[in-house]
Amino acid sequence: MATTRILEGLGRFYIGLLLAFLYLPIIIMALMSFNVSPFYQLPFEWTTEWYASLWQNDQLIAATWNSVEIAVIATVICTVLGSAASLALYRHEFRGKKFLQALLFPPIAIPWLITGTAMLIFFFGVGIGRGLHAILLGHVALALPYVIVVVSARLQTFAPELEEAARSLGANQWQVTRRVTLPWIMPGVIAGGLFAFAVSFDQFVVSYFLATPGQTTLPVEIYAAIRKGFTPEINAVSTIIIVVSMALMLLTARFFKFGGEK
Amino acid sequence: MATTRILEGLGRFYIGLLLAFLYLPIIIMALMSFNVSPFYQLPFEWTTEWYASLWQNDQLIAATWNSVEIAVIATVICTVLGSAASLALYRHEFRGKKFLQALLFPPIAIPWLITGTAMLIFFFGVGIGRGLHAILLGHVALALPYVIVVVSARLQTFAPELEEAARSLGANQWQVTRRVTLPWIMPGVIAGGLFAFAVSFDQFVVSYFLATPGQTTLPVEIYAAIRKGFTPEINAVSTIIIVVSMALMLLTARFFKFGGEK
Amino acid sequence: MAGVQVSDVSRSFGAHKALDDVSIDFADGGFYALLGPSGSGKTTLLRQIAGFDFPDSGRITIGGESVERVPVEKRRIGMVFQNYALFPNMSVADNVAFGLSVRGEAKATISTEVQRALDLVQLGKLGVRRPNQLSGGQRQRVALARAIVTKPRVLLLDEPLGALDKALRVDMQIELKRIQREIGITTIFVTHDQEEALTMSDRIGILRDGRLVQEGPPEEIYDRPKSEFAATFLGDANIFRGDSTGNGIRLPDGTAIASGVGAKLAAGAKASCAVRPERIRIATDGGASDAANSNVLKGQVSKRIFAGNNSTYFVEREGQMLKVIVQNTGADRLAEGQEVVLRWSPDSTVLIAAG
Amino acid sequence: MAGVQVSDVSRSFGAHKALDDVSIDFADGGFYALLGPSGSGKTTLLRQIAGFDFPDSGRITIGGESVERVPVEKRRIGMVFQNYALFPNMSVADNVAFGLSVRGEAKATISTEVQRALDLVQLGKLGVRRPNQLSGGQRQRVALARAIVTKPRVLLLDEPLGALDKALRVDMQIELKRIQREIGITTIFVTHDQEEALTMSDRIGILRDGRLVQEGPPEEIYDRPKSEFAATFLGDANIFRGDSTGNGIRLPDGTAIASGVGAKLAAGAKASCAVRPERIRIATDGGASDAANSNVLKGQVSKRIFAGNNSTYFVEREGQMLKVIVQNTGADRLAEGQEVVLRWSPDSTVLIAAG
Repeated sequence: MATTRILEGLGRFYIGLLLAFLYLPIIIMALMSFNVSPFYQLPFEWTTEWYASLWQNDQLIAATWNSVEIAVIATVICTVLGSAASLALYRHEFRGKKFLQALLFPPIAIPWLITGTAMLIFFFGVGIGRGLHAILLGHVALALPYVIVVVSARLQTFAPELEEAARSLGANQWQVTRRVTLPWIMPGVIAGGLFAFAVSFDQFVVSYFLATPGQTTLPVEIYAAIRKGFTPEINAVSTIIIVVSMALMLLTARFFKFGGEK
Repeated sequence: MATTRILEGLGRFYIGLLLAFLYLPIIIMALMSFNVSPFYQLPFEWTTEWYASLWQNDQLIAATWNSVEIAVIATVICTVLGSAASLALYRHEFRGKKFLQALLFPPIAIPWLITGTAMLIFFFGVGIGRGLHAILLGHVALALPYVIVVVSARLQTFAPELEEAARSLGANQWQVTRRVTLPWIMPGVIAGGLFAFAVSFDQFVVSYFLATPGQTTLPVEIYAAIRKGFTPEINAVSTIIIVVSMALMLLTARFFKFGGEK
Repeated sequence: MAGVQVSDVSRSFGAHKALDDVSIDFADGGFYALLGPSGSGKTTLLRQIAGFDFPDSGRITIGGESVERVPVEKRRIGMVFQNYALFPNMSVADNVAFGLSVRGEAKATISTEVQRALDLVQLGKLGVRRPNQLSGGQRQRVALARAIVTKPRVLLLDEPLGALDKALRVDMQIELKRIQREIGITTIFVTHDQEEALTMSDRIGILRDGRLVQEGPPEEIYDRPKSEFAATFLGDANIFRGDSTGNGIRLPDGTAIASGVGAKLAAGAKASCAVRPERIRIATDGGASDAANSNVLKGQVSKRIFAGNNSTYFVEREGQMLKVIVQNTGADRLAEGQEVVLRWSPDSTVLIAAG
Repeated sequence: MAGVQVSDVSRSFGAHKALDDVSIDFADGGFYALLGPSGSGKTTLLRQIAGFDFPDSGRITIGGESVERVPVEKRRIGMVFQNYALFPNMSVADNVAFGLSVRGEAKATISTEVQRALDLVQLGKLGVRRPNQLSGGQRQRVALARAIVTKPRVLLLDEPLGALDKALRVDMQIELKRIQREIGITTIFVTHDQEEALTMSDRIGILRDGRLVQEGPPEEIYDRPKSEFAATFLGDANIFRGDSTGNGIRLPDGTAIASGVGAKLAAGAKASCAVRPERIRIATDGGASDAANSNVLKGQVSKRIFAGNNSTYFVEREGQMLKVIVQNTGADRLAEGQEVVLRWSPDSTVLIAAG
């Protein structure tokens, strides 16, 4: 009917408006990274020179490698520790379990600025100090709760009869875990891992607090560059990070969705 | 059996270890905010003087008020716009809907550092400039996708027959929405609102880029204070923020859980 | 209260013909069952009558008035959903009051009417409860009270008993029938359960692949099915296939089966005979003939299944497995492997055109 | 293959006695149904036998050997779950192979055995499919093949047909019975569906509130129930309550009902008589007496429900509603409101102690 069609049109227009609001700054930044003028001057003239000049920036490349390395290691550690924790919480009943479980998630809510400050003080106090090792430790602490949330959510959809069925067929605890439970939670583990990677790779505040001059990560390096003055290289590297982040997000969503079907 | 009990003990020990890892820095920071020595010296002597001195810090109090004000306004705007968007996506079918829907979430994945930079450039370009109004606009853009995610998740659990039943009883579209659909999604709306509040109130990077000297928020002010040198006041204000954040988190979780029961 | 007429209604979803030229007349005050397997179009038809969806072609009238393009909320119908669809945020009484409240009735009227409806479904004292505090059967009653309190012109029920377990379902069948009788509302009931359709309705419409296969009172359809599908979907039947002899068929092996009911078919046409298992008499005596039960076949008991009030004998005869139902009256039971004679009357044998 | 003995088993969950001193002997190769309403303890008993849970007291043996503290994975049982519990990440063949694979059988042996099991359940060609590509009935067959391929000592089935719709359920009942016969495995089947229990099992154990109410072959329990609960839960029964006369009861209004089966009770004790509805003959003639059917009551037809192969008459007599089931043989039907005489034999009347 006509009314329905009008409402649908309004709905589409409204969603479009919201998207414009969300995306405009990002799109302009991406466009400007391909513009010849370093001062955002129009008319727009296509160039890739700012991307090319990124390759000359050794400091930026070193920081990128640090970021990737830390993110990969943090992802592996978080995935293993987090999946094990989720399984332990799913399978065992012990006194105070609910309480311990509830305590795992509030760290997500604490602003990274505060967490970073607290870590700096703590690492300083126990002698861990600053540097890449401290950044890694910090990232693991930040990302771990996310992995546990995602894997636990996946475990919620697991039918306990599957483990019972496997046991009735003669499988011991280890065989049940490896052949029935782990395959089921794998999409959650992968999604959790991608999450952990994103949290680590994108992390600025905590890294900033724990970095030392020679040992920084990409976001810290970008921040340092911005402080020196906006250059089109910043737009270029930001655009690359945006593309990578959005790709990670879409991958995560795909695995989460995959987790949805039974 | 004995094996089971051993496994349970191990599980509890392991979860305890993880929790210690996550909470130690925070707990030490909180403890130090009640310690007499401004240099983290032991033995621990109880005092509340650092909290008291916060009350003398007019700049900090002004920034806190700014933060609260922006967070409240951003929450209201995000809740209304986000719930409307979720409902529009749930109820109407239109061409390209899946695509528009998918586009709503990637902004969550972009590092705030990049988003902040992009907003700064964009706001500068279109004449919005910097200041509290720019911070507010930025926070709305950051928090909106979260509200849509949470409210949409809640709508997924809504049984469309409820709307059909209401219509069969003679209710028009507005009556259906107000009396059947909105009450159902309310826990999601509240959880989404709390989420938006937390994103805004805790936001540092984007606020930092958009703040001007007189017009800052609490995290920006804390950061400025840290740069001047660690003082126990920072521990005190951080502890307050940690408590508020964790309380918000627990509230959100409660509403989310409430959403779980049918 | 009003009758419902469905005339030549078709509805396709993409390439799938959900309803294919269906016409059916639901008279005022009757209790109708729409019976069919899943995908037969019975729920689609109900939703057309409710107004949740509109036909591609054809016409629906309620109380004589065409409802083309009239949306659900203006059709004055009552509907009970398969999952009850009770509003979880409202009390039982507020659920029932909803329909009166949205049309702006006075508070006093509403509370009187709600109480009357709750009394009718025997839940008079549960008005303050929440739906999630009720049992399945109670929810079903609340859904019914909510649907009838607005005095709709027609009551539509979409497998309302499907979610209940068996014992409760039988109780609710009786209860639902009582309430329908009491308020005299035209009722259309969708089900895939043939027993439910048989025991509850005044008339049954059998649907298959979007088409109306047969329509009539339960006993008429049961006793005179017009197709093999109707014969086997509503109740159980032994089907014999052969060539029509005009008043029966001849099986491929030459045996003649006489029929006294069903279609009139020219001799020689392909045809079937359907015989209900309870109409066949089973005996061990070879000789004794019986004028009324002139159809006779010999066979061997292959299996007997005891089902409480009756037993089903599976009798093998020339490779065909025939079913015979015998009421358990305490008489001797036949053993498996025994040679038996089956006899039944031409009046119990329905001639059906092949197809 | 082995029998299962359950001796004096009790199990409480908090204050709730799920099993209360249950003893039952499942002989080797038999097909047993554990029948009861929900909460009767039937699934708890099955899980005790499987080893998912252990009794508080009492003893369970499988094949004569006590399984106290033996965990599930060492009991060599096969189990079919209500929701089938197929492993979604494995193909059908891998599901079936799982039990052989975890005990380290050779690949060649596994593939032969898996194919044999799939052939047995008539899914020989579907080994490469995923469980989510199968219909409900096919999943049920895969679950069965998976449970029997390891040659377990006993097969446990937890309402395996509950998720299937009615027509498919009847097919699977026959199929399941065939397979059980073919491999001759001791089978224990939990169900709340009395029809399923009646038609499938060699013996039935009826449970109620954690206690075993009666145990025996289906026809024996049906014909000689020992309690009102057994009489009404397994099949339908008319229950008369009064004072025992030694070989029957006297109703409060003085009418005597003679009984030829059931308990021996001292005259004067409170007692009931149970009569199956299909054992009662209903007629309109007042006079004609019948020596065999010496119990006679007069009443009035209050309602007739047509159910296809039979009709149920509800006959009112002194405030009590009696049920009579009459097979639909094409004879004349009685009208509602008609005065009728009910006659039945003392041999169809089971005397039951009150309680």
